[in-house]
Amino acid sequence: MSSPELKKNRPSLSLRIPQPKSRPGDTPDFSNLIIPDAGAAPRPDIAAHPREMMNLAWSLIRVLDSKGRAVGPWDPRLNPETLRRALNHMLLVRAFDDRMYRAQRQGKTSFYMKCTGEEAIAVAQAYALDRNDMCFPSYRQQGLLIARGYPLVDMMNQIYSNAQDPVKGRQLPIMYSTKEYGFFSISGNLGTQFPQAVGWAMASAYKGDDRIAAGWIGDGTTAEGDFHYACNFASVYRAPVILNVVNNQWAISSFQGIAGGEESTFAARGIGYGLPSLRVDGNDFLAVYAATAWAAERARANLGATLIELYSYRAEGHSTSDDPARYRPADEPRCWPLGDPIERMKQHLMALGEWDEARHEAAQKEAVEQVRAANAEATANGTLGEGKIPSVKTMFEDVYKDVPWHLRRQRQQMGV
Amino acid sequence: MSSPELKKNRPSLSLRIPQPKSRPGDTPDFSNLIIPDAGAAPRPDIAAHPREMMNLAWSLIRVLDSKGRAVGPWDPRLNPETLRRALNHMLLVRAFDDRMYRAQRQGKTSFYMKCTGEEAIAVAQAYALDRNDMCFPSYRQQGLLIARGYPLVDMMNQIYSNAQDPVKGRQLPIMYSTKEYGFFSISGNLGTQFPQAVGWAMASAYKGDDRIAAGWIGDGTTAEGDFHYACNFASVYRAPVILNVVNNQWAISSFQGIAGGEESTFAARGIGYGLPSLRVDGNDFLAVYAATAWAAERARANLGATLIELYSYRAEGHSTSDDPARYRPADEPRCWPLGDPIERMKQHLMALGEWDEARHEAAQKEAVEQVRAANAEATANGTLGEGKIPSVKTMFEDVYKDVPWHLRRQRQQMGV
Amino acid sequence: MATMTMIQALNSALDVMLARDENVLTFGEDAGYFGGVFRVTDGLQKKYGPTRCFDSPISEGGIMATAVGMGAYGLRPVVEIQFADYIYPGYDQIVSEAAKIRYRSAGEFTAPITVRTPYGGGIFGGQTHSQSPESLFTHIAGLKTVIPSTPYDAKGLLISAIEDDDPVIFFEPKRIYNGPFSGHHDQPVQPWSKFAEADVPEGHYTVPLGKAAIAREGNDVTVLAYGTMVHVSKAAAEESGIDAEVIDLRTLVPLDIETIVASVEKTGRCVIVHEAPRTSGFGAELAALVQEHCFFHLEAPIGRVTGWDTPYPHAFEWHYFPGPARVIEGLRKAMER
Amino acid sequence: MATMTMIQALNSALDVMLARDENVLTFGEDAGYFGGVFRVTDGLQKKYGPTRCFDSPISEGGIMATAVGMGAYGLRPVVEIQFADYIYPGYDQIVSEAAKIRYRSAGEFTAPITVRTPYGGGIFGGQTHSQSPESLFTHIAGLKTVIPSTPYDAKGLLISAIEDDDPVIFFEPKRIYNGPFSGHHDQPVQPWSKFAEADVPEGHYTVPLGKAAIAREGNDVTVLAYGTMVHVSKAAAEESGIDAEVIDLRTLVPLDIETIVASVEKTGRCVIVHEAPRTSGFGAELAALVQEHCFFHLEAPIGRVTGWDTPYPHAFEWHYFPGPARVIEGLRKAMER
Ligand SMILES: Cc1ncc(C[n+]2csc(CCOP(=O)(O)OP(=O)(O)O)c2C)c(N)n1
Ligand SMILES: Cc1ncc(C[n+]2csc(CCOP(=O)(O)OP(=O)(O)O)c2C)c(N)n1
Ligand SMILES: [Mg+2]
Ligand SMILES: [Mg+2]
Repeated sequence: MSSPELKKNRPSLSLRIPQPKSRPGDTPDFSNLIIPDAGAAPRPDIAAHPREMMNLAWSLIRVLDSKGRAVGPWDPRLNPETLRRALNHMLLVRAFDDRMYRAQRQGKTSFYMKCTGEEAIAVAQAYALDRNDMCFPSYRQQGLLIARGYPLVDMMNQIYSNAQDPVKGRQLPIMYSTKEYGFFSISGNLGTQFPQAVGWAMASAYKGDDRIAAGWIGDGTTAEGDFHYACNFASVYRAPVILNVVNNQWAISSFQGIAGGEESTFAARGIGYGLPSLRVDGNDFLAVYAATAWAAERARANLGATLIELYSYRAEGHSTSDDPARYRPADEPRCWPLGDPIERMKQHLMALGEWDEARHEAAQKEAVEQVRAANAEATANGTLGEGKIPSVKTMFEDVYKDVPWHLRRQRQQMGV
Repeated sequence: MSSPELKKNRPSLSLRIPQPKSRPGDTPDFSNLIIPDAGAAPRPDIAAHPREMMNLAWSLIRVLDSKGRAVGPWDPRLNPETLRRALNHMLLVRAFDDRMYRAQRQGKTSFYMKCTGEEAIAVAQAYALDRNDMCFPSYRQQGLLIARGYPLVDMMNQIYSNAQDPVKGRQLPIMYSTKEYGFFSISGNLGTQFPQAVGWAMASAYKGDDRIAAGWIGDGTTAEGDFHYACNFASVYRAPVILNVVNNQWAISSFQGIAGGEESTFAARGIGYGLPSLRVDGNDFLAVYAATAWAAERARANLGATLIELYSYRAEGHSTSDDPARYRPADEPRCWPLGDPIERMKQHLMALGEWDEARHEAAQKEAVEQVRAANAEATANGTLGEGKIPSVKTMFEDVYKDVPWHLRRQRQQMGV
Repeated sequence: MATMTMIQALNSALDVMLARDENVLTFGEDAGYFGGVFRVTDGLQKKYGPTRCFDSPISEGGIMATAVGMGAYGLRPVVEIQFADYIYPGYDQIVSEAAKIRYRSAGEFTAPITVRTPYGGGIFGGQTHSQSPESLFTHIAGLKTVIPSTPYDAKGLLISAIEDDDPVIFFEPKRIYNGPFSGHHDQPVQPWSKFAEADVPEGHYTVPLGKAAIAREGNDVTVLAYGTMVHVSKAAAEESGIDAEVIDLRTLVPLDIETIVASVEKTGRCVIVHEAPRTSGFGAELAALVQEHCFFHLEAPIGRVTGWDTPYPHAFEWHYFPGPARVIEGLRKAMER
Repeated sequence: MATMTMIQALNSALDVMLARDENVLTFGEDAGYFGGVFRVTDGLQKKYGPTRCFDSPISEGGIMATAVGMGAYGLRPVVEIQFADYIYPGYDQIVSEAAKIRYRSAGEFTAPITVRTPYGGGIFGGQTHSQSPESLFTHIAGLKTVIPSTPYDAKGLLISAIEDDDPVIFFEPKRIYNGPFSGHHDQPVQPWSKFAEADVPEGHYTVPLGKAAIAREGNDVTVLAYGTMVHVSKAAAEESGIDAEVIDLRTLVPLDIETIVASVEKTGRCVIVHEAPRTSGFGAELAALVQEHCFFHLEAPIGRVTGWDTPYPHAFEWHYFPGPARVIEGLRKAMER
């Protein structure tokens, strides 16, 4: 044997499997969480070089301080009217989630997924984007639709797979699709939408359009190749797109360490692609709004893509099929240090003197009432539970633009 | 429509397509290349936190200075005997490449790929690794085999797909495989080996073994999902693996900017995964050796994976099917500022007073002679060009461990 | 001997193999602490420790790639792909790597990997929790494809798959995890505990790969089926009064051609039943083989009762699923001439 | 009218479509400045500028994903996958996304994408430059699969594919890029310029998707083939003296079943020829359909002459490739009884 020698007597290797700080029965432990002060993160110029703002990937952009005051350079200075509207939208999202969760429990549909604790993310981002910008969401951005004013009853029709379902009963509940509202058809296959958002943005740039795109992906899903494709293509072609990682700490039963979240931040993943990478308090409406608006301006100025990690916490189960008490302490959500986004917005408005308990209660009621009314209308259109579904004939349509002979024959065989 | 308003009158977007500095007919331009001084990069402790050594991802670890002296903290202080052996190995690699290239031109086989200009990488890494460490190479690390003493004639038998071909004529030329020499079967599918190296390393750690793994991938191939899987799994499970990106500036006709190399370095890709990330002068044998040895020590100490970018230049065509003069200036290779690895090693040994022109010439001749002798032996075993190939019957073997009925029948149908 | 659901039987197979062979380990999304979304790996992390049963990143490509590396080292990884519908990001590593490594290294490196994945419809999972992609694997030389239809077979086949030195794609018919399914979705589901096939030895045993089973003997027509469709086909035979011989293929590749040919030569008629879309489904290969081998015994065209050539649509679960009515129609047609 | 090789014809199709429709753009690995490793996009970047024809990262997944996003925007991307053997990292985006987007969005979003990719053997490309993975796409509802066999068809079909509103996988038989190939590898290759099929209009024209062509009329036996195998089959017919009718399928999905059925009803015999491995190859679907539709006209089993169920081995190019000798053997067998 030639040169390279055997170098012996090493300690034996061992395999490390990451473990969360606490499991059912343990006391939730967030003591290792470093939460920078609100207002502390600097706000670079959108034209600054990404390497100059690298530290933002390990920091946390926060605007609302513990007293509900907006502080620091990222304060977007929204007027109270906008803030109130946004709070109402968040309340509406929560009311919607609650109602639909119950609908699933009542057997009216097969499945539902809440975004509890993450309402600020989608709602603030809808506010920061233009109405015509294109969204490539995951399944936890119902707030985008609600903030853009998509009819609740259409969302419910989809969830109930009824005769008015905009996607004709073909998709699992919550897999909305509406081109008119700039909301791309949600995929059951995790992550695929992320590089698609980049492709859409490339197309917009190719056409000299002025619309940008935004994509959303979960912390767990960053492990898919699609995450890498998105960052890489966005960087190479300087695509006008905002790439959002919603880090809600959990991916079904797996804590974010299984996705690599303990070794660095998800925002830091952007650095290697030369993307500006912001880490943002996802439960702080103002911080989310400000970071998104900054990234949008950058994209519109042909400066390319931004990666944003929205740091939050999935306060409820993954979906109606999940029981989180099996893998994390039941009271962990209550201990999450960054609080509840609705509470924080309420506190802020109250600190501004623009809100009070009575108005809050009224707003909540109004949200519940809106949802109730929409639900009455939607259930009148039928529910999957009752077997009231779209016409079976439509099952063979839209596979292709025109129905080919073999599908025509299969439809005949079905007798429809 | 609800709140989020239309924000109009933006400049129109445009799509950016990266372009290299020079194309055929242009004068090669490396003026934008920032080449740090040899010896300038600090050498952190292997146990230091990756964030503390982050700057190494944008720096360039160099040991050999312009006068051929070894300087700075990364000098591995190898003895002259080892240096001379290593130089001989590099000369052997180059002689081998030249001979096999000609063999393809003579029609003795269908295909060949050289590693000209990149010899220091594989040879130095073979020296820095233990003989039993496992390599998951791409197709440009023939230097690993040669430095580990794998018989040249076996390499040639593979290239000629002859009766002695260790892989029985089943693979394209240069797709070597030898378990005994710790060299994993090369895949024609780019990138797949990178996360496989991580899996192998995880297995070694799982078993409490003391062998580590190393994987190689090209700059262009970092765009595949496999690159992301490798970094992510290596980070999550702290796998004892060295992940090498060979940045030779080109991927067939595409310059490294098409892989995102202009927006940041490839080394910097590791930062987001929390991996120590070193950028190394790949044409500097000592720097490559030192960085690899550092990463190997880290892995052996159960501290996990390291990403190394080996900065180099593909001095010749991609393969025998390629003519680089069609997409880059013909004299670009000669203008590459980091020089030729063999020349630099020669200069170093001469600066040490351990080498001279006569010895160099003799060593070169000896390398050519070794290759010639091996080639005589290999061609005597047959070549694809002459149609002397392994027994056809073997074509149906090793698809499965045992030949199932349908393959037995197909073999009968072939009449073998 | 114990009474087990298919989930318990699969869990038991893993348990047995983890205990017997320290080269066996298992991982996948949510497969560690939680024990898998279908609970197949339940309790194994606790019993064997986190390095032998663990959670993986959501990366089917990374799961398959690291499994290939582990296989090359000498381990026998058993990986879980949470739903077969999500196997595609790992397809390259399966097709280009796991399937070809033995061949391209002339036997030096192998991929003794088992890929477990729940597949098939009948659970209102919509188009991304209902797919039956088996024929995308049967086309790939170097892979074995296995699909059980009972708890007994599930355990015995899974142990065989783990012990097998080649990569095995092991599709688990999730609709019958907890009990067989006649296809009559309006009737209550019977739990496995009421059936003899749920009597499963607690220790080690194998059901060989490459051997079909006769799930129902009959003389009129041969039905080729696997997974959930074995039960639907049996129900169809009973209900129609057509004396069908239902063959449970159990392994698609390598296929038990002898059992198939013997039956078709006896009955002279053949109907193939699967959930996957018809075009280029595994039924196509079966039809091609049956007519190649039994041409002069066939009295009627070979029929295919399958899923439609559309994605699996959420609301149309029972219109898509080839239930007993469609199977009976297929049997009748085969008997017509 | 000009004389074109298949490469020139494909290049001309792209040229015509880039000129006609600014929503058409094309990209892929080495497809921009260099014009593709097979030169199919040669000159297009120069003519139309770098945003309309450009190089992509080596990321078949990223290529397909961004193409899907562009399609959703309203563009008609034509992407090149350098070799069909490398399409698997993009398989998820093709199968789960491009193929299903129209359906799952009820027609709101579509994927009018053309995926061009060289496929097939005969060039000593070894196991990763020779594959014929068409049946992995024919199984997927929502995709169309097209394979030309002449320069004229290549251009006309590629224009149809680009204009088609559904995703089309367009396999280019690389062995016949520069001239047809009888399968006699020991005979000199004739360039396309010597053949009438190389007379190609310079402007816009289409060959419709879903229509087969009769490549050779005959009465004894029907041969179903596509791509390179059309030429091999024609040669086999001539050399064997068996009066075979060779049908060039051109589109696999949707299939021109009428032309197939009419021919088999006439000849009563059928042989299917493809390079892909036999098991679950597209020949299986063809055999299944032919026996379903023509059972009572068939006088002999439908034969399949195909690649073997192994990876494509470098040194055994001509043992793997189903050349004229094997096709003739298949024809003889079909005529035997
Ligand atoms: C490709 C793919 N793999 C696996 C799944 C199953 N699955 C659905 S959601 C989920 C967890 C996702 O976690 P994360 O990305 O963190 O998003 P979150 O649910 O927290 O919003 C998994 C594994 C899937 N839908 N697609
Ligand atoms: C998955 C896959 N896609 C494409 C190819 C075709 N291909 C072979 S080598 C190559 C370029 C690779 O460039 P790089 O990674 O920089 O490595 P280098 O050749 O420079 O060493 C390409 C595109 C392939 N072999 N596999
Ligand atoms: Mg999450
Ligand atoms: Mg390169």
